[in-house]
Amino acid sequence: MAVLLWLSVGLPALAALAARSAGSRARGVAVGGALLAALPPWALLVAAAAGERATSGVAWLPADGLDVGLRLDGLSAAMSATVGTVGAVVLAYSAGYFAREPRAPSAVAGLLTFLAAMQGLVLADGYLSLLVGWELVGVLSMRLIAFNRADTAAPAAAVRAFLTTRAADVGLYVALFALYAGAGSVAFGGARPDGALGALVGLGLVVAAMGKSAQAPLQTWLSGAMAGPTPVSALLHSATMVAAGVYLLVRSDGLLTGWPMEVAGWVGAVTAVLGAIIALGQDDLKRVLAGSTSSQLGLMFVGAAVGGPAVATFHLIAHAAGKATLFLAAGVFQHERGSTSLGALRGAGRADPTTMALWTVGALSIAAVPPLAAFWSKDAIVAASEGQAGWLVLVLLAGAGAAAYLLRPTLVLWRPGAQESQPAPGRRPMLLAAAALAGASLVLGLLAMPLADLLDAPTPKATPVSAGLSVAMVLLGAGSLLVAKRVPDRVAEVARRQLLVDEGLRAFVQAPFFLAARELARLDDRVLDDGAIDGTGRGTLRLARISRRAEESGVDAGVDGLAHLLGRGSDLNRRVQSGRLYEYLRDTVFGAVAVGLVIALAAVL
Amino acid sequence: MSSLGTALVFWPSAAIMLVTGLYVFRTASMARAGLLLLASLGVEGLIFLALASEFLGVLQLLMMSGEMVIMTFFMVMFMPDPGGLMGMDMTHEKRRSAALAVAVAVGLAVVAVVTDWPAQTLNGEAPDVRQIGFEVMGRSMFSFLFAGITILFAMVGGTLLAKHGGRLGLPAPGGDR
Amino acid sequence: MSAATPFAVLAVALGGALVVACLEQAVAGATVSPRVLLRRAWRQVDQPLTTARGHDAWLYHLAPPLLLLAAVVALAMVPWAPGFRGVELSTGVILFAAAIAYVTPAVLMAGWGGGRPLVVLGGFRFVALMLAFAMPLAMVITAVAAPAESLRPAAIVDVQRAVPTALVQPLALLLWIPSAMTVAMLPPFDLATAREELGGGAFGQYTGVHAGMVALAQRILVLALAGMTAALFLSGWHGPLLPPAVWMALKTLAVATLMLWAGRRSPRVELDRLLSLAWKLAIPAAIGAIAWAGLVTLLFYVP
Amino acid sequence: MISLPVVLGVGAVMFGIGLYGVLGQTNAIMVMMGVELMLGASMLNLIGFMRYAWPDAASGAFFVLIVMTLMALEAAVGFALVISVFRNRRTAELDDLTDLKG
Repeated sequence: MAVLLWLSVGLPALAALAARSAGSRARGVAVGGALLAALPPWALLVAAAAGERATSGVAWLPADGLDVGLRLDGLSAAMSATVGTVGAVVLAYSAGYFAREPRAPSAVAGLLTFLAAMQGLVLADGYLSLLVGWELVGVLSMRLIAFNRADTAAPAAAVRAFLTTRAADVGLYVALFALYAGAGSVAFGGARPDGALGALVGLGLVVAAMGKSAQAPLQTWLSGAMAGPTPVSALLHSATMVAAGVYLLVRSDGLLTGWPMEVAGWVGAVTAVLGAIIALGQDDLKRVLAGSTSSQLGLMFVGAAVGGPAVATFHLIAHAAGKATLFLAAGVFQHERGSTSLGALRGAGRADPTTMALWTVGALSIAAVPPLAAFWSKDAIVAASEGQAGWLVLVLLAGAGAAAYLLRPTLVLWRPGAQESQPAPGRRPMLLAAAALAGASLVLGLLAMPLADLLDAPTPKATPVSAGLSVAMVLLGAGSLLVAKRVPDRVAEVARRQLLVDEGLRAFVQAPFFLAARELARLDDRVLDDGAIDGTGRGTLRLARISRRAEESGVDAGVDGLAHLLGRGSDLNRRVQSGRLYEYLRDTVFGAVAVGLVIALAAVL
Repeated sequence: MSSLGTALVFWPSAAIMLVTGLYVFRTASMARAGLLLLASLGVEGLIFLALASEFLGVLQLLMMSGEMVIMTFFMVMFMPDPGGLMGMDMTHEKRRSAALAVAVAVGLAVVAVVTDWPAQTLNGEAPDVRQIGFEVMGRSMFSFLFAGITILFAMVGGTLLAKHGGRLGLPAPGGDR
Repeated sequence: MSAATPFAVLAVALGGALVVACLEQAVAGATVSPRVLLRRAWRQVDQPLTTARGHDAWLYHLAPPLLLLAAVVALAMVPWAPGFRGVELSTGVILFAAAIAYVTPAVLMAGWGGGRPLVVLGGFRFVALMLAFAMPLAMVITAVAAPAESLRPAAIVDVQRAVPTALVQPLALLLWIPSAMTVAMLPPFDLATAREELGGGAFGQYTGVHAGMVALAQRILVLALAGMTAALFLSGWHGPLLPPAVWMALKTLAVATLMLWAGRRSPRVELDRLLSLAWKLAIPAAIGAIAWAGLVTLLFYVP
Repeated sequence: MISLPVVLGVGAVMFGIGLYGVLGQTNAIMVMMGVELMLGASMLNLIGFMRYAWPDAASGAFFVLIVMTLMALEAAVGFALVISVFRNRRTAELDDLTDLKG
């Protein structure tokens, strides 16, 4: 079992090495490697389904109870299988996507390395190993986003993504330290220490999850990350990386019971609605999908908060399949039209009916149209959140929003456009991969029951009321879009500019920070530079001048005076030695008298 | 000697001693100065006889006669005007040295009077020859030996220095061989 | 030491001086007549005093009395008889030497006071002689006093009851005689004061009372030295038959005549040969005599 | 009649005279005579102590002996020096002999 664990993490890494050094045949090697790497996770899944539980690790600091290793349980097996499968499909897709790309080997190798890191994250045993995976994923995502060297915005977007996630990761570190300080160990399943440490652990984990899953107000980096190539967006920013945050919440369910989960839930609910609004306002196909991802992840946060691990994971997997399909289809359109902006893609679907069909399946799934997979998972979330009136409203609104923002691009794609789309090279593997995922999103609805007992958690149940409500919301959303024809300008403008989050951040965080900096600088200039430093400088100079003058008049005069004195003194002294004997004798007498006096005094006293 | 006898001897001889001592430095003629000094120290020998030890007094008389004669002899040899006929003034800074001398004398006298000396009356005879002999040969033999050897060195040194041509037997510069 | 002793000493001094004068006449072969001597002496005293031409007149006038005083003091030390031991001092012998030592300054004062070059030279000559011979004199006295373990002349005489020092320490006697004769200004050692030498020698200038005092002093000196010789070397008043005083007188007269007679017989030795003889021969021999005396004392006299 | 301070007083005066001689005279030999007088004064003091303060201390007498030999010694060496100086410089006047000037 331990071998399977390490294989599932090791194989993608080895495949990456092979692909990187494969040169022209890199894409073929990568696809083979990815398919091969998908097998061990499935074996794990089968074993986990059979009730196998195992951990295999290395004691890193035994004395302090810190060890690094991998773990097999229901959740990790499920996640590992999902990541493995989606990874394999996306790699197959990228074989076609990067057909013309001269730096294909590095792209493919990057993807495979990312897969290995993701496997490591999901299979980690204990927060320390999770942290290792977590960090690797962050770094690799930055590298993959900035892959397209021609696009000047890519590096900036990559750095922004990286910094945002890093800032959030600090929460994870704080949580980790607090947990270790309080509980003395960083293994999973521990209880949350109470008091301040507990608060730190809770908040830290929630913040880290928000950062990684692009929840408001940290969601802007996700739209920026769309600058990366589409397979990257498909793999990272739909199924795996952004899902890590949800996985973290589900994994540390024990630690977050109580108010931290409430916070996560509210964050998720709010982000769901905001994400939907942002998606509605975007005029770039991939940014619409990014907004949608934020919204769907918000739903997963609510699912984790209310429904329990099974509900969240079920929706995660369903969303992964659906969103990946949409991204792959978008990639095809991107190749055909050379751009992903909606204006350029007008009528692209009509020109390429098969891709349009795949896009439609994905859209329907994500919009939660029965009987597709996402409908069941979203329905489970709606059912679970019936107890929370506030969350129920927001979830339903998000559902409506989802329907709206997916219908809008579909209509654009379907409307007859003036531009001509040239056939994309390597279409067949791309279409094959997209078809596979579309099939998966059709079938995944049945996953509810097995997933529940795999995770031995309460089963997500879909009540007729919740089903009715969600279908009503879908119709409401679609209908409102058709009716409104056009989103009001100001709302569109606001939405497009990411709900002014950037401006807000800039206003509330950046501005005061810079203001304080400017003030301090001025203070520094005026007080320190002019006052202290220049002042001391001027003072020292003045002192130097005074000392020089003192030197000239005082010390020199003193020294010369002393020399003169010494001269005169020695001259006097010389005269004492006059050579005249009687003077010596007289001095001797003086000496004797002095001695006598001393003795007399001594005797008297 | 009885205290009256002592006083009778002490006072006149002390007076003679001091006067002749003073005149030693005021006379012009060197021979007279030498003999005055002889008189002064000789009379001091008498005081010794009167005060305490017979032996020391006699010894003083004996020693001084020989020494002062030699002193006179040398003065005649080396003084520019031994006869004191040319009226040379052989002194310098008379006033200042006189003042200093008087000051020192007065100082010592004051000390002599002020300090309370252990006034042991004379119980026995002052140490006579036998006692001095035992003393010299007994407790103080070492210092006496030392004194003896020093005198020997002094004599040898003196003779060498005085020898014609000095220590190295060199012909004296300018002088006859 | 009775109150009469000083007068006795004076009597002995004057009487003795007369006897010595007579001895001189005898030795000189002239008829011995005290009356002639006294008359000559009186004539001598009558002469007027010559005033010194030198600058230090009072030295000139002071010399003869000092000489006389020295002679008398020396004489007072001589132990004539058990009854009359002269001035009894525990350090009598040393005082005797001290008195003898004061002859030197007296002669020097006489010479220097005299003023004339030859007289001054005579004085210096006497000083040289006296220095050379005073040393052996003092050393011999120490040697002689050693057996007696005392500086009292009477004690020295008693020590010689058995054997006179002359026999025990002959070298001491041999050194004593010339020194004594030099001190007494007897020929052949009277180079400084002889009439024939240096135009009258140190006393050349003296006439009248001075000359008389000088002559008296010389005779007393001879008497004192002869008496001390008898006391220290010839066991003083010890003698088989005759009473002690008689023995002492006989011995003293014998020694005096010996000294006077020896003077006439031997020629005067030249000064520097005499001096080198004294310094190079007499003084080392005197040191030897002391050593010998010490040895003898330890062997025979110390009980 | 005569007590220790009297003797010491006389000694002090004699010392003063000696000092006057030492300081006042220009000729080396006269200076030595001054020194002789001072030594004589010290002997007088010693004798005074022997008589009035420590009569049984024979070491006092011994000390006098030492001073006596010292006087002789000092004179002897002094004369030797004066002779050698005189032979070189034909003078014993201290005022001329100032070669060791500083």
